[in-house]
Amino acid sequence: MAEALLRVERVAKHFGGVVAVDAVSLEVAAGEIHALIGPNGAGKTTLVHLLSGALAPDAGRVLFAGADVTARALHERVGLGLARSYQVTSLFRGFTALDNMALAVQARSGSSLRFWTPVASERALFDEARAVLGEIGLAGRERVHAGQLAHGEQRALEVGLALATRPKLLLLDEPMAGMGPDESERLIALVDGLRARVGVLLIEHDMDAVFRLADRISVLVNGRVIATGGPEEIRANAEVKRAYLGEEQPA
Amino acid sequence: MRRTALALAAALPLAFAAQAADKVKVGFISTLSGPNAAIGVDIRDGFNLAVKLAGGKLGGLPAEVIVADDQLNPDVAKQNADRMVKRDRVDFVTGTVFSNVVLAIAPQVIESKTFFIGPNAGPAQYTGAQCNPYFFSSSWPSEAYSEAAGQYVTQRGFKSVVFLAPNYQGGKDAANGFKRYFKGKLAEEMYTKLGQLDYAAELAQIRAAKPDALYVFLPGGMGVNFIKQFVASGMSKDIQLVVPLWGSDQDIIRAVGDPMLGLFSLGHWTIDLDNAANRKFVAEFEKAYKRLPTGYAASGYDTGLLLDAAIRKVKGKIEDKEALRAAIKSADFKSVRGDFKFGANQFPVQNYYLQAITKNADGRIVHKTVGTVLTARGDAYVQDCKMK
Amino acid sequence: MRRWLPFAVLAAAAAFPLVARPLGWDFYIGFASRIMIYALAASSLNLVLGYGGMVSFGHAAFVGAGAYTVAVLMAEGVASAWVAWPLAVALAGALAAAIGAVCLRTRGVYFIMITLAFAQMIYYIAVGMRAYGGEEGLNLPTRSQLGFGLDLKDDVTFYYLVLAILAAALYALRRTVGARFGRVIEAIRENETRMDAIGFPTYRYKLVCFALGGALAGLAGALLANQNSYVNPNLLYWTQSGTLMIMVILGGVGYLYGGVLGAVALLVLEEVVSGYTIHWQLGVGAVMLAIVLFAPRGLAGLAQGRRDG
Amino acid sequence: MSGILLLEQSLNGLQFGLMLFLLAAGLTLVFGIMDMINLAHGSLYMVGAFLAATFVDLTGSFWLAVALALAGTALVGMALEVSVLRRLYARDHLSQVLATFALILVANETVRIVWGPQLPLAAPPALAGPVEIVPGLQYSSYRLVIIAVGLAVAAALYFAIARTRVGMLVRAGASNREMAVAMGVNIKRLFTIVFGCAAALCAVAGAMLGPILAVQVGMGENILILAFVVIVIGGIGSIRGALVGALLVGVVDTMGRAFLPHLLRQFLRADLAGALGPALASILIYVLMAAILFWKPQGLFPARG
Repeated sequence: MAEALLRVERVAKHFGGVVAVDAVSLEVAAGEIHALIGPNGAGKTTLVHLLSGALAPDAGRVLFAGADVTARALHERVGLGLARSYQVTSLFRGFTALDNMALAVQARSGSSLRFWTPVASERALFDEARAVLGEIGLAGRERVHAGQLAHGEQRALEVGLALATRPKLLLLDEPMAGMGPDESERLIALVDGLRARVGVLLIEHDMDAVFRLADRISVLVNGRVIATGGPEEIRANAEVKRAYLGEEQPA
Repeated sequence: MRRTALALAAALPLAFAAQAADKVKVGFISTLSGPNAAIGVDIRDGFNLAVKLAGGKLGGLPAEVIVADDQLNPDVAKQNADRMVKRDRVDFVTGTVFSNVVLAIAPQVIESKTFFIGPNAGPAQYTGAQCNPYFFSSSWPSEAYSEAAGQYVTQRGFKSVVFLAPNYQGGKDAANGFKRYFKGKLAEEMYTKLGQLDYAAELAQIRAAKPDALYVFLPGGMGVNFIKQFVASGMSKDIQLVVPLWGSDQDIIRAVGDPMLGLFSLGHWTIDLDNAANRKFVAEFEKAYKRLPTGYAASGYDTGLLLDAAIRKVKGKIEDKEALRAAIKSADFKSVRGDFKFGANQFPVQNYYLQAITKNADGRIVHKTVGTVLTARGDAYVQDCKMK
Repeated sequence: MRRWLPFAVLAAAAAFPLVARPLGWDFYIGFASRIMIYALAASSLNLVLGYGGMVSFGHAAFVGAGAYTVAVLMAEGVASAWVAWPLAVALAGALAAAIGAVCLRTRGVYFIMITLAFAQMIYYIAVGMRAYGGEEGLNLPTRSQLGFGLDLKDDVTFYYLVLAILAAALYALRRTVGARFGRVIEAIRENETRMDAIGFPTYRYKLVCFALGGALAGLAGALLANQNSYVNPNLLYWTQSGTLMIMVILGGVGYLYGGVLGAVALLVLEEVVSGYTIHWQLGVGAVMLAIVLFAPRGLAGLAQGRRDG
Repeated sequence: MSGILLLEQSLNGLQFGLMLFLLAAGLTLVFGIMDMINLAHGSLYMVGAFLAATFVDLTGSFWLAVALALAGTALVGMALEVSVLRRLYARDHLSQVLATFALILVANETVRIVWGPQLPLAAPPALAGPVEIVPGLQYSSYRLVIIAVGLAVAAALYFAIARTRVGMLVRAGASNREMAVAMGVNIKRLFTIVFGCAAALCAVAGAMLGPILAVQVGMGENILILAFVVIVIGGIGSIRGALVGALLVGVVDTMGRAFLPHLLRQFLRADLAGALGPALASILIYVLMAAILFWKPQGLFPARG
């Protein structure tokens, strides 16, 4: 395997006396889809916060594309190509779907300290925004306010916003939460289409999706990675079965 | 936006009334709300009494007095002055209590060639180089009361004195005046925020300084609170408190009561001054308002008398500003304070009395004239005034 | 707002002195200038509060900084508007940048209070400047000198200058909120976390917005000093910040003309009601309360809502 | 600097701080539990003082009047909560600011119409004079009583919040509103009760400070800002924070006014020091607040984790 795109070295985080993430080490290679699974409260979302820069770890390092980004802010990591989506949908609800997307495009296309030229006249922004909207299946919904989209569409836009920043690595925090089967299927196809282009760290409860998509899987239990390996390996891992899969067999 | 434009349009004609040539308009801007409202109310009542006794006229012309509350806020005062000068086109502006308000509005009033008559504060600036034909003070130059206090404290032989005033122009004028006549040692010179109400911290400092006497220059509500708190602190037995008349006047006596007894004050007027004008004023004031007049009321009343006399002298031709000015300056009336004339800077030249606060025959707390501290005193800056 | 309405209002405002002067309504020309200056100040706050979502309770400090710059320079003999006004804008902007840099570390109510704290500090500094009037304030011997044969002492000339500046400022604001920068600050107000997560350094943009608002407020302050020919610390007191905030909320938070509507409504309401009763604050308070309860989006929202529905 | 001076200034700071605490305690609860910015809090302080002055006039007893004012203000507060403020809980802070600012105007004018601009209110005659607390220090007995009342109310409040059922709900509500809802509390009634208590605390402060300061229209506004400073320093929603913040503000403000001019005189010319002293002393508490927020953006005792 090539040099890892994302390399997590023994990062830890505790809140008060509660250890949320306990010396987790992890690697995601470029173009790889790496799933992170584990029971509720295992520390998955906290780990995403640590990797994306929303929270600072108490210990350990995060390396991205060869550079130590542990001290870098959220927005700086996005600039380097490390983007995330949220488990709880976080959009610009008062903006249209197209404007949502255009904002994400704007973030990486030159300075936004421009005070005079109307955004509306910047065609390049909107062309690209439309393209991403098409990619996530929201073509034709451009003029709808994000707050008024259907739940599944909002989830797609949630992923789309991260995608529009043109990341090298996507951190997807339960992208399929609350989706119907058709919508899930579309999203699975979308993520599948990213393979080889974009690295993905996928957190998901839908085990069907995980085992279909993941190149490798890490299992997080009580803040610790107890196993990492290919899907078959994980399926066969006794410790994983005991700690996690035993209660929740994949469909 | 259209609706507000309509509201504006509706407001305009209402406000803009036709100008009558045969009456005199007085713009009365005063502090009529807040802790110092009593001062403005007394000046207003005194002034109105003079107008009322003259049959609602000033110098024979029907008088219209437009009253506005400055809320002790110079910005509000400024807008009121603007309205009175530009819209109502008043002939005189008076009523002001505090020197910061005077300093805010006087330039504009003067510039429009409207006479400004200060019935209370007369900032030192206007006594000297900045003196102006349109600026009169019918009260006293800002530093005079404190000069008298300095003189009295020196005469009494107090060696160590604490001075306390608000941190504003009037307070600084007071310090200048006091130091000009006080020959001893100023143990402590303290300034507080204008409008401060709790003097606990200052009282502790005074206790530590152990002075013989304390000269306190705090008008209105500030004075009320200070004296109450001073008495409660137990220092009144050891330290002689000296105040200006208006730091101890009826408004303060009403609020503080018996602890006022034994204080000494300095003033240009006392309720017991023995002249016909004053006897009439005190009697009429009490009859009209059911309370004893203060120095503020006396000043307001005198302002009314002054205008009445001046307008009568020019036979109602108030458009002739030069003649009117000369008539005001001659001060051809019987002032309640006795002898009264204007100096070259149009500020009063008058006596300042030492007053003791005592109970009178019917048991009321009043000021009693004890002696004259300064005689025919003008001010220190009159020679800087180049006006003729 | 319909497209032509701003132009109609502008035309009416331009025509006003032509009617008012012959009728001798000089007072109302000055009053209208005053309203427009407050409209400018409120609009500058609207940029920060309405578009940027930063509830600043210390905006009067920047208005005051601008006003004091003009007054102090004049006291020192510099009367040129070309020197004093840009300096007022620059100083107020720099002050806002410095204060904002600290305040923007906090959120929500803490931000409201820390901006208030800084404004109060500036207020007491103004009180402490005895050389420049201290508590008393400072009279301006004249209005700023503009050159070109224009005399700002003339109320009509001053009126037109204020009108031109307000119109230009509103136009610039319109461009700004429609440009990239405006998009960014509006989006930050909508969802700051997400802006961070798609790669915007939100702190920096908020700071720029805060400083811009401060600079514009400084311009309003420079005009206000000229309008009153007088400055005093009261300009910086927290109630002034409150009044500006009330104007913005009253007019409509985040509507381009919200600040203007609020300034007009509040000042006209005060002027009219105070003409009828000394208890005018009761009437003004009741109207404000009614607006909060029944027109939550302010006057601009009310006007727009009616057309939409 | 003598020990007596220091003692006296400390007492002054304590007295001021405790009165601020009474205002801040109610404000921080209303803020913490209902997430409501109530600028009209100072108006309740004013109403309390006016009611006290009126009842002294009617009953002739200062302490009876304070008790009546307390009850009356609590009723006024609850009426206000039920009629207006309740509608604002769900609204954003800006609407609350505008509405409660409007309430200040309405309250000021209503009081002015009912009572006039000010009322006399004197301390009970027995407390008008000084007592000697240490040799050489005569201290106003009334101020001592204020300190005692302040301490007693603070203790009672602590007990009420730490030990009673309502107190437990209040604590739960301040740290997490959803939790209070989940516990099945009748939130509406709880809010009304809390608001009534906050109003009563205002009345105690207003009635006790009335004789020292002045009972007048607009008395609530300036002290309101100080109360806000206190709760922000202390951490919104935290009673303990309010107490610490209030004492900090009281002592810093008093000490600043007392000693800063002297301190400056060591370094500066007398006239310059005299000019700068009061200005710097007035800034001191704001510097304190800015500094605290700089290091602890949630205040000293954040109620929400």
